[in-house]
Amino acid sequence: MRKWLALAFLILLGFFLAKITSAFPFGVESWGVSKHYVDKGIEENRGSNLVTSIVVNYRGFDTLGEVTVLFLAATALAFLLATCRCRRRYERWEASLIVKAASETLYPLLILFGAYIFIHGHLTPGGGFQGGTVIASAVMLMLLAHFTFHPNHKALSTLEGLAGMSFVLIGFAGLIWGGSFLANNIIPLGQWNRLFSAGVIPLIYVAVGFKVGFELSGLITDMMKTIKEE
Amino acid sequence: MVNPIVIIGITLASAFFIGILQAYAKVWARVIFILTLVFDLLASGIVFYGFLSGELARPISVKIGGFPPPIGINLLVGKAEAAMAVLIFSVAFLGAIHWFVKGLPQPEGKAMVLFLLLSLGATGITFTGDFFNLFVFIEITSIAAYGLVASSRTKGALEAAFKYMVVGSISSTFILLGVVFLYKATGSLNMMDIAGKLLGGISSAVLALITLLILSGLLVELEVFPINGWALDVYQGADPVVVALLAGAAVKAFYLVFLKTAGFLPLSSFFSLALIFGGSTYLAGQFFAWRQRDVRRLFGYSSVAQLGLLILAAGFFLNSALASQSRLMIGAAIVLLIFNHSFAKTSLFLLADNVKGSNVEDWAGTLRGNPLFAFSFTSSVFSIAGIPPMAGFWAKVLLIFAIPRQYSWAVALILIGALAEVVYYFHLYRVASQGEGKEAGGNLFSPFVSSLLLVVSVPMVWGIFSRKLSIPLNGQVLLLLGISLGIYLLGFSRPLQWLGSLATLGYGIYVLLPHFKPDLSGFFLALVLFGGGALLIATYPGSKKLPSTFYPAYLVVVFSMAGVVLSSTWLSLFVFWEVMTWSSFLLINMGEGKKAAWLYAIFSAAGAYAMLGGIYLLPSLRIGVGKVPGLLPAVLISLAFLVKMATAPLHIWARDAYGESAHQFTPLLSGIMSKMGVFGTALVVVYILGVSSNPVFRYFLGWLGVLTAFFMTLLAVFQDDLKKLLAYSSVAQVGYILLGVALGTPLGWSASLYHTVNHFFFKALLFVAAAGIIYRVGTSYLPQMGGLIRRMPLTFFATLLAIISLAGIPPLSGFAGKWLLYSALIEKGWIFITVVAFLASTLAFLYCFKILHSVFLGQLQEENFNVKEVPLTVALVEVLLLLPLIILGAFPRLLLDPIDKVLSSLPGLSPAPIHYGRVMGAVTKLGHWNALFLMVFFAGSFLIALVFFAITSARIRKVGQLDVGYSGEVPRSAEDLHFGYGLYEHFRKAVGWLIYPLVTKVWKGIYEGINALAEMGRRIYTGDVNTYAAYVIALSIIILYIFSGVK
Amino acid sequence: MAFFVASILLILIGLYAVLVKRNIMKIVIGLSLMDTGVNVLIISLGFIRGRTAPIVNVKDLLVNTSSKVVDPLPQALVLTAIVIGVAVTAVALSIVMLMYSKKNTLEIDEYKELKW
Amino acid sequence: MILEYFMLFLLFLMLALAIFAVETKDLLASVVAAGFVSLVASIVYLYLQAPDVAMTEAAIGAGLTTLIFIIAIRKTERYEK
Repeated sequence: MRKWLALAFLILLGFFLAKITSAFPFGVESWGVSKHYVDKGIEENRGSNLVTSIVVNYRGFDTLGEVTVLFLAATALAFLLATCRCRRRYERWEASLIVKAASETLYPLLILFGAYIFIHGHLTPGGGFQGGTVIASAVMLMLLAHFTFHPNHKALSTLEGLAGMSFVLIGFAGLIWGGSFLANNIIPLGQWNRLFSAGVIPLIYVAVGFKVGFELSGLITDMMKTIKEE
Repeated sequence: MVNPIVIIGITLASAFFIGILQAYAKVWARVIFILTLVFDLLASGIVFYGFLSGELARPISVKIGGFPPPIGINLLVGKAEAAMAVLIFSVAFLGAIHWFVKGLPQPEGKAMVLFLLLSLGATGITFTGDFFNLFVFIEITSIAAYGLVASSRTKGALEAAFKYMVVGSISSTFILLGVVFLYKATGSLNMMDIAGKLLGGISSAVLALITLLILSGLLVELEVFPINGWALDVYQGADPVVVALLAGAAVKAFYLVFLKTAGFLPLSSFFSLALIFGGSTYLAGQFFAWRQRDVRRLFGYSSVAQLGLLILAAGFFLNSALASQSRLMIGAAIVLLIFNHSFAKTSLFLLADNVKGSNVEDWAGTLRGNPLFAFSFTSSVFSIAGIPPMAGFWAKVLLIFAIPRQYSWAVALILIGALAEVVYYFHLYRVASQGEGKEAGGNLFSPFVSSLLLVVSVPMVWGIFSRKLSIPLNGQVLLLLGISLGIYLLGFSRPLQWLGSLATLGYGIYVLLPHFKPDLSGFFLALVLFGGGALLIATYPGSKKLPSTFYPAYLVVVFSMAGVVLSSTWLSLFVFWEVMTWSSFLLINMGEGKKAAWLYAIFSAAGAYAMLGGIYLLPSLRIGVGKVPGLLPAVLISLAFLVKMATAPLHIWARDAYGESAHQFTPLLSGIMSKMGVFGTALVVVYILGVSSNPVFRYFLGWLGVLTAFFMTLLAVFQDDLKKLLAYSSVAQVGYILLGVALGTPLGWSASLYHTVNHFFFKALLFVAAAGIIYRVGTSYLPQMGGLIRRMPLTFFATLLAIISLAGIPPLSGFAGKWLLYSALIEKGWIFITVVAFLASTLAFLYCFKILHSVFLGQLQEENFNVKEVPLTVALVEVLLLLPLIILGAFPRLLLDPIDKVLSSLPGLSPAPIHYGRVMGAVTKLGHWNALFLMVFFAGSFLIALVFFAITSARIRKVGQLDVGYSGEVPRSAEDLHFGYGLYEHFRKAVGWLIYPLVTKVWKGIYEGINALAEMGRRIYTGDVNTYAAYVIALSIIILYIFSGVK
Repeated sequence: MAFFVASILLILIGLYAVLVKRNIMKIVIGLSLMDTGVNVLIISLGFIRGRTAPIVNVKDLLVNTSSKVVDPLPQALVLTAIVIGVAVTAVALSIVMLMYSKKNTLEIDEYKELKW
Repeated sequence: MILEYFMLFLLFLMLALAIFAVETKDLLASVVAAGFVSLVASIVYLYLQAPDVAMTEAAIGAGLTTLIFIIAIRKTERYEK
């Protein structure tokens, strides 16, 4: 009964969603405001990756919000789990030597790779969020492989906070020297398709990358933390 | 000027900074937290002031990232947005203070970050000019809220957070999808840009669907019925500080966005959407709250209802078919509603945090001995219930009067909801103010400040809005009301308050002197001021027991009555009427029976809102201007007056309200306040109905009056409580007065006005005497009195004369009134009414005798042996009120002459056809009597008898009352030989069926019926996540189907 | 076209779990599936047939770019949406863990204290 | 052409995995299936010329989300009743 009712609701909802979607034919060109991003993006930002240009510059404020959301989630999670008497329900095995050795080898490489991704955010696919996640995956690997691995939580949150603040500070620098919050033109834009180009975009993405990386690492650590079985 | 982006940037930076600091220096984290909130508050205040002062004329658009919109994101901050930010940060600041005092949840750094980001998110929602950015800020707000709700240590918090999370995710998915579709359809995400593209209105069905998708997402956040179960759970389950921030600030930000979205995406069906969802949410919230035992959930229902009202108002506000003047008024109403509700709810939720236990019963006694608590609670409740002078009153009035006539059902809906609101809020009030004084928590700073804001804003709000509706409120009366409130400052000493009140009243008489003119207002004004003054003198005894709010409230009642009679427009009459009602409510609430005050509140509110509805229907607000079509306005307006007169079947509040109110106040209530109903009915008959037209309605009123007189007399006969007996008697007498007014003939009016004054004299005298007696004896239960004639001869004498006057026996003043009334009845030819009236007067003798017999005659009870005569002030007032009874008895012309002048000032009436012969007799067509002769005759007889007794008393042997040896029996102990108990039992057997409490049962049945419906209705909130989610889906389907026009 | 249908179906499947499943973890999984569906839908809306990704890393793309790449804006929006989705999921899961630690069950029938 | 059929297959796979994720009683399997849905989605993003999103979806949607789900399941229950 419940199922059928739910299905009926969903079919109706689906009908309306399809009705709206069908107004926009698939794969057909229809430019809105993003025509400007595409045609003027290189000229205005010098970043090859247009998505990055949008994410960090044209709609940089969204990204600041996005970083805030992630920060918020990590904070909320730590806040909630601080009082959680959550116990691990399943037995945890010691990882094998191979896994341990491999993870130790991969750990710095993964961090380096993450850094590479967000440093090249304005040139290649990927950016702060992806790079940050890769960094977090390195930490996760260590956490899984080693019982004794405990990232310094205080340091993580400090670095993460500093990264977040530097994002805001770059924004304010834009407000002071560039005329508007998060303005891109406060340092030379440089040349297209070069590492040192695209104004503050790489700086912001580095900040975002570190922030996301530390944040997610902290988040995973918080979640894996357990209260000893009494 | 502060750039709004700075507010957001600084708040974000300090949120990150607190994240670091918490690990190193907790104290500094706290400092940064508070400093940030203060900074935000100041900064948004500066922006708002910029708009107020005119420095900023247009909304400021702040570009971000260096590109102008629509390329980049912008903030769009206008007056409304700036005001909203001020509101958000004020509520956040108050909440934060409360949190600090109460103790932050641990780890506190995280809590502060979430709190800061929640207020930041709400501000972002308000400021942003971009739809996708809006989505981001909605998510920030939501996630912070989920976290804070879940972290609450209260019961059910987790569950509430989970439901909130599920429903909130669905809602934001709708918004996200809608925004992306909007981008595809319009090629832009910027609000202004899109609005510009859609300037001509939405024509395509797809765009309508997209708009509705966004709106239904927002409606979830706006807690629309029936998808607000999650919100109620959150209100009930979460930490009150978080709830205050959500209900007081975040939801209001969502409302602003809702308003903006609907404004930028002009949907033709928005009006009906807002009306349907606003209206149903409003009514459902107000009525479902009736059965709610959990106070926080009750506040939740109230919040939901207020949001419904706001949505309803949004529909009218955005309806371009309305006159711009009305839309401005509705805009003002929306602003007031938001301001009012935010601070009142903040205060109430934070107060709830101070009460141990969550049920209504746990609030018992919290108002006692906690002046701060009582102040915050009372002012917040008054604000939300829209009682003048609070801002909520103006919100309601502006909204109602801006709604065009063809939507008068919406007005009815608003008023019915407002009445339902009074029922449950004052139930809580009743519980909180009764019982043993209870220690409530001391964390009262924030609730106090937020309710103080409500109170402090009153003069400003009145200054702005009473002009907007052009209500000329009598300035002198307002001044006097202000002074009256000032009497509270003398609260350290009751005698001083008493003297101060007397002085204020004297000053009031002096100030209002020019208004004592021979017209209806002047007539009643004299009654109010002189009567009120005389009764004030008698309030002195027992004043130690009086709360320090007694005298201010008393004076407010008196002066608001002056305001009522001096009003030149119906609306200002309504304002003063409400002030009078609610200040008298406070006074009644000071007595023993709290249920009485509650009933009084409900009936008065019902009457008042009916009156407001009637005024809304009038073509002109000025009294006596404009032809009034139809009977409805007259009926609605007179309902308020009939309630105040306690005319059957609206009388059930009266017995306990009179019987259990503070003894010092009852004389005023019965002697003068009930006459305000007479005044109002007179206004209705003269100015709305027309004296000579609408005979059927007046005939109906006549029956109401006479039946009230009959049944109340009967009830008085069987009443064993002195004050309640007098209460019934009072209501019965006012029934006669109503009958006279209903007659609509000069003679009838003459009788009524005469009786109005005369009834004041003797009934006030009786109640004052009763207060004195009760003060001495300590009970108002008749069977416990008796024989008091020996202890209180003066009071006995006064009571005797009052009762003779009441019974209408010559030679005292009562006879003239009765004689005039019967003459008028016979002249008019209302035969059946006359018969019933005769019957009722005859019955009245029974209770008159009962008073004398049970109180003064017979055996003195043992415990009353040491009783003394009533206190001096009471005795003074007794004498003061006694004299007119005698003087008027001898010279009725002293009163009838001014009444003639009053009558000739009224349209459609002329002086009564009474001739005064050579002596002081009065002659009508039906006969005549000579008052002076009667008085001399009776007084002579009395004196002769007195002299006779004086001479013979020397030979009388006096024995103690237990000495009954001469009757042949020797009592062994003090036997009760006094038949105060069950005096008319045999009589009850004959006519007892007539006083079967039918009316009470009917009202109770209605109350319980509504309760049962509410109980049934609120079962839709099953508490089940699946169900809540299904409601959301179902409702969005309905919205998409009905309002888009897509088939 | 198939992308639209599939993504809408994915949204509906996720919602189905939210509406019908009695296990709170399952409901969170449903929400996460719904998010994925929404993201696929948004990306499909921005797609233009025969175009390349909006990364201008060859000279050829520098001129007349808008006739050569797909719409980058929906992609930017989805980037944000994905991160927001994981944030919500993280908070939701911590709530679920807390709930479980209190009552030792994931059945929503046990979480109906607040009602009416 | 083959690519388009492959895409169709992927979409079907995605839906089938989603249905499996919703219907299975084993929450761990359900979470893994949901992770695979994200993974398939990221391949779809690649086809739709959205490499950035594909990377993000793979890293965050398929990786991180699945990981935190698994941690959460480890601390609660594995099987739905």
